[in-house]
Amino acid sequence: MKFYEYKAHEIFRKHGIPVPRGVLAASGEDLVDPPLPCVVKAQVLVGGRGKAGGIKFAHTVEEARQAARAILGMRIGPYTVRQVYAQELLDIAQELYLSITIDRSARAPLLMASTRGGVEIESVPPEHIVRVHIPPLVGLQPFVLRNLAKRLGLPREVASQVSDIAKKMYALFRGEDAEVVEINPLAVLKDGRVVAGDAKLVVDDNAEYRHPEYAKLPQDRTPLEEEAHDEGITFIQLDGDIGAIANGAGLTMATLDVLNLKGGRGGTFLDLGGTDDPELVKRAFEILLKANPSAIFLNIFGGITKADTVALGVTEAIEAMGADVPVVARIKGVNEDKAKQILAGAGMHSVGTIEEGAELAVKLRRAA
Amino acid sequence: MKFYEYKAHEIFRKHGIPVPRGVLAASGEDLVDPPLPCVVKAQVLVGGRGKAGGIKFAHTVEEARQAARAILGMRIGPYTVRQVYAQELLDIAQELYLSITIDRSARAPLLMASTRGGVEIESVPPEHIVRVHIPPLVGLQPFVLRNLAKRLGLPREVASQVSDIAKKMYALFRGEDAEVVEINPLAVLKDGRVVAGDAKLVVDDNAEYRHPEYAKLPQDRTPLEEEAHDEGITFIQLDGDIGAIANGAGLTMATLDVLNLKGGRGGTFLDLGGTDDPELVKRAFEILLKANPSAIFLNIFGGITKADTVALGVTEAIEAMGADVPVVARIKGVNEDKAKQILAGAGMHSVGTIEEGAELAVKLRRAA
Amino acid sequence: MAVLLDKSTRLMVQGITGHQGQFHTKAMLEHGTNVVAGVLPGKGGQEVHGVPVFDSCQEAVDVTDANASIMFVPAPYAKDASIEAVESRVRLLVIVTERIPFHDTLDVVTYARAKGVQIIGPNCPGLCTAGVAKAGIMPNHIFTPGPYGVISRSGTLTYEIVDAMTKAGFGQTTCVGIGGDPIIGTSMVEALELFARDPETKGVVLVGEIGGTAEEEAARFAKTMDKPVWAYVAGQTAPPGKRMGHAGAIIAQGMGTAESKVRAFAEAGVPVAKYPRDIPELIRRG
Amino acid sequence: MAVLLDKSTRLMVQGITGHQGQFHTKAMLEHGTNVVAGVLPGKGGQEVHGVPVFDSCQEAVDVTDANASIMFVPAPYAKDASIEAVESRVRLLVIVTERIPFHDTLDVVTYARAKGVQIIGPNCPGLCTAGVAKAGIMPNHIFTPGPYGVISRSGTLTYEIVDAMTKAGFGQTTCVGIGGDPIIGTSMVEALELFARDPETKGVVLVGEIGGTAEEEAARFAKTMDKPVWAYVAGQTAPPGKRMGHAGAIIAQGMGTAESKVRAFAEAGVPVAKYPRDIPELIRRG
Repeated sequence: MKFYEYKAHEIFRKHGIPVPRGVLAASGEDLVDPPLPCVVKAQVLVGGRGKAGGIKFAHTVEEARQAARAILGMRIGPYTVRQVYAQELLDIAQELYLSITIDRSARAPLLMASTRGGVEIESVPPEHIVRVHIPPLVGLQPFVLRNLAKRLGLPREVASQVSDIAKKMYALFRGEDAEVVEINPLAVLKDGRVVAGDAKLVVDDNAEYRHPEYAKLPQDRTPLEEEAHDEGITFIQLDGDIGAIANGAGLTMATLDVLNLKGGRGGTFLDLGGTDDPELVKRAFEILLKANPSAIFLNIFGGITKADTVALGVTEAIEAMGADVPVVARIKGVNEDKAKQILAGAGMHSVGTIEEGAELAVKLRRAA
Repeated sequence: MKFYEYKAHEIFRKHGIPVPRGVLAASGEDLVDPPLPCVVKAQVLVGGRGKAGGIKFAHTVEEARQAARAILGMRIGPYTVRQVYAQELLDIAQELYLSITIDRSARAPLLMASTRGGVEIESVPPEHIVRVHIPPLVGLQPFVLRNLAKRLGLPREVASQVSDIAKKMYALFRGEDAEVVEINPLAVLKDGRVVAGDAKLVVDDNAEYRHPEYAKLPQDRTPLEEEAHDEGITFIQLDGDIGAIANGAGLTMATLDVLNLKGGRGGTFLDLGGTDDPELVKRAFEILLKANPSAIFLNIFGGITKADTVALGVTEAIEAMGADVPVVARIKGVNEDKAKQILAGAGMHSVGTIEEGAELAVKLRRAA
Repeated sequence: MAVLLDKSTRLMVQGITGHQGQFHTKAMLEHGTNVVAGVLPGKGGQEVHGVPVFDSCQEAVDVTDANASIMFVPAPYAKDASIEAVESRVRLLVIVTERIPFHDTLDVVTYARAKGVQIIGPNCPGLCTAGVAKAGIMPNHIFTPGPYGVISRSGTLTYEIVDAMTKAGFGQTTCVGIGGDPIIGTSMVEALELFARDPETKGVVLVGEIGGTAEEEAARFAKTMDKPVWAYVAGQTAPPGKRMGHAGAIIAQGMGTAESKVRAFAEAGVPVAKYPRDIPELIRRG
Repeated sequence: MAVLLDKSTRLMVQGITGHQGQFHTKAMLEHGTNVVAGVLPGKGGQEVHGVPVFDSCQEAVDVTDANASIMFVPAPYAKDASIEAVESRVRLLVIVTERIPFHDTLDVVTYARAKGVQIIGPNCPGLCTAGVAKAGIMPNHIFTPGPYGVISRSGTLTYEIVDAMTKAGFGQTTCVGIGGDPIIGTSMVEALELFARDPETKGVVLVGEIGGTAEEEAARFAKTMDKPVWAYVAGQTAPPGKRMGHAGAIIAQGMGTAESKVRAFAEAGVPVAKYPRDIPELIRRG
């Protein structure tokens, strides 16, 4: 789960991490009493706001309102800006970087920091990034902060504030089931205070059940993805036109790869997982059809999944929607032959391998 | 650190564990408004209060005061009763047992429970005691409580209260640096509530620095032991008459063993540890002399410890106190010869082995 | 011999009375697995396909001497059930459950290491030592005994590849589904180390995917092995920033791309299949 | 060979600039130990007896390839320093510090196991492989190389016994001071297992004391060994309920008595010395 900046700030504040004052607005008029001077920022879930013109400065209420009006309604990436956040302009002396993520190989949280904040961390040379692991289960020990402070080489007063913020970030990381907590820039102000200039937070989707308050927050999903998510279906919309549906994440990825390698362009990642519930298969297909694919390639390698039940769901969905999209199916597994019959009865094409299926789907796709 | 019952109750209460209402009193008159009916209990740090007459029942304020007067001033073991605790009498349907201690071999906290509470747990047959470890670092998981409940075979309503209490006990065990948390009996009342009928708490002495509020509480130490404790000297008074002083816990124990095997009776366990600070040695000896030993056996096997510095402290203390107790010394280590000279100069006996020293100390001891 | 799973494995099934648990218990028994116990709190005393069910892992182990466990327990209860298994002194724990919060997995994996318990998964199809025993959910019929190990981050894609191997006559020692989550108990390189030491295994097939650096680490290790390794990497055409079904399958901050993995394999002399079913052809070439 | 400590040990000293740290660094160097680094936050760049001091364990290990550490750090900071050592990837950590809260030790010991780090102590005199290397505080002069292992819960009492062995001509492989706390990183039986596997060690002396059941467990294991074991137990005349100096030396609830330990040794055929300096005589009898 990703969070709008203002929401991330709110959660940071809850954990005692200093963030600038700010107000949220859905219209210029909403900005009655913004902190001044301020920076008015588009609230979108993608990066690159600055370049797109989604960040503006204001010294008066009227300027702030103008900025808000200019930004609201703007398109940034796939999103239309619906809200802006007017945030106290900080008087920054130095920009640092601080984050906690997960290091898969080390199986431990990773604390990263740099005195070269304010830019994308990927663009900072590795020798200017301090990386220290946080021991799992025992948690953040003083030595981690000691090493961080020493290697950053910050003055004592700044270092102690950074340590305090790092400690609170780790509490947030654990307490909120975060995948990423990032402050960039972590601003050292001219008056000596250290404040989170920006706040990035990504929470583990799998921990949604522990944070029902987050479940309702808007995510960077397309409307169709949102619909699928609500039904518990793993569905991602991609740039291409051929609908790919398979069972299992790896096989779905491989199916898309083969489609693309055969000259097609995969337009959906739809993973049925282990399900053969005909109702769910039907719903998944309905969502897929709404994406208006030029062809559909269904690739099932069944373990438990019953191929015939899947086939039934598919044919029912196509029939119910009255869709005339070409469907190529490659089904292996339980009741394979029965599935082929059902599909053939509905005018669909059965093939033996992924490659054949991909080739046929590419060949049969309708013109856009 | 051990705790008087009333103090343990207070700490249990802090952690949300249900305990009976009660009031503390240092005189009969103090008992203005005791819960009624009540049980008036001597506050001492040893077991066996009941047998000694230190527990009495009362149905009226006057009875409670009489009970208090009868108990106050009583001697129980080495202690004079200075306070009583008048505690709400519980209407008990069943007595359970619940404790958390540390299992050295398993290197894990051990949760023990029994449906045969109210008696010393050592007297309960092992097959009636449920033992479940609590995984360190990850802490008390639901399965531990599930297994506990199942194996105790309690009705659901009781089981859920016991589980809740066990959870809070573990929080107390960790949070208070406890060695032992024990509730015996854990009382199932006739009205269905589960309440800690008694509360035993022992906190790790080594964690005193984390709990300065406990450091001031009275402990089961003799006045001399208390004096030594305040100076950071490891000193235990025993039943015998010969003062044993050595460096290192194991060697001090062995020294006492040899004294006892040679027909003597060790009267003190005084461990100098690694110190050779002459001031501290002198203070240790002064405390030892206050115990009025019939002879003193000093046994030092020096690693870092400087034997001559120790000898100097010893002779100074003896001189300052004007004591004429026979001192037998066996010193190995740094500056051994110099130490012997110093001791000989002060009329003390030097020997080569523990056995020789012990024999000589037994021979030279003054009549009691 | 094979790895992790053999005739001496005495398997316990946590969550045996559920739909998945029952189904796979039957399938594992059919594969010849010595399934000795099932666990589900409150269902002690029942039987599932002749396997006795216990209320707790400890009871199951005490009575049946189970030394391994496979877990079908919903994600919110998975941490509890995993620690319970670890404490019951099994040596191996296969966690099939998907969608476990990774902070929970982190705790479980760390604690299991402290107790010397090997964890496979979570979010994995488990283990199969062909024709000997299965602690997993793969279809039995795709396996045939032979000298090749398989390590995979994926489920059905592995079936696809194992099926192709079997049809081409390349049988398997053990197939290890390590799982698709960012934090897993046994990494690709750790599984590869096991195969490197296994005298029965003559070569290893790696089924990787985008996300993380597991393939790069495995490639570095493969270079030091005296057995051939072949690989397939799923997600070669996946767009960055999208989580492709598996929690671990994401290209983030330029990390975890298929190109990086394919390059690492190339540098280590590990042939990479273009299509999944090309793996047998690569093995044939040696 | 010996156990735990040999010529390949590259030792780091945590808390090297303190009084104890400096003194014992010198003594360890004099014993031939390869002391490669010291650590004390804020003192990086200094030297102690020619040993370079670093601000953190990680720096020390990165620069010097230290693979073991000995810790002289006050109890309130011991957990932090121990976890720091474990994270720095040393394989062995000797904790000399006494009076560490046992809840801290429990965390440290559990985490160290997860990371595969062997902990000796806390509250222990450390290790000495006679004439080869020392990671401890025992006096150098009492040791002489020979074929006998020593395991002890005590400090000075061990010196007493090792001294007697040396004087009687019974030299030592390694002396392992496991420590006097209730929770320790390496138990008596675990140390005994190491000696059982060490080809250079021909017999083992155990120095036990009252409290706990370490001696009983060691006795049971000794029965399975094909090397002789001899024992001494301190506290044979100690009264119950009193904590005899060591945090772990207490007879509580009838547990941990000297009688129980002596009986266990007798049952295992392990001769028990009446007086500490009787150990050489027992060895002589074989």
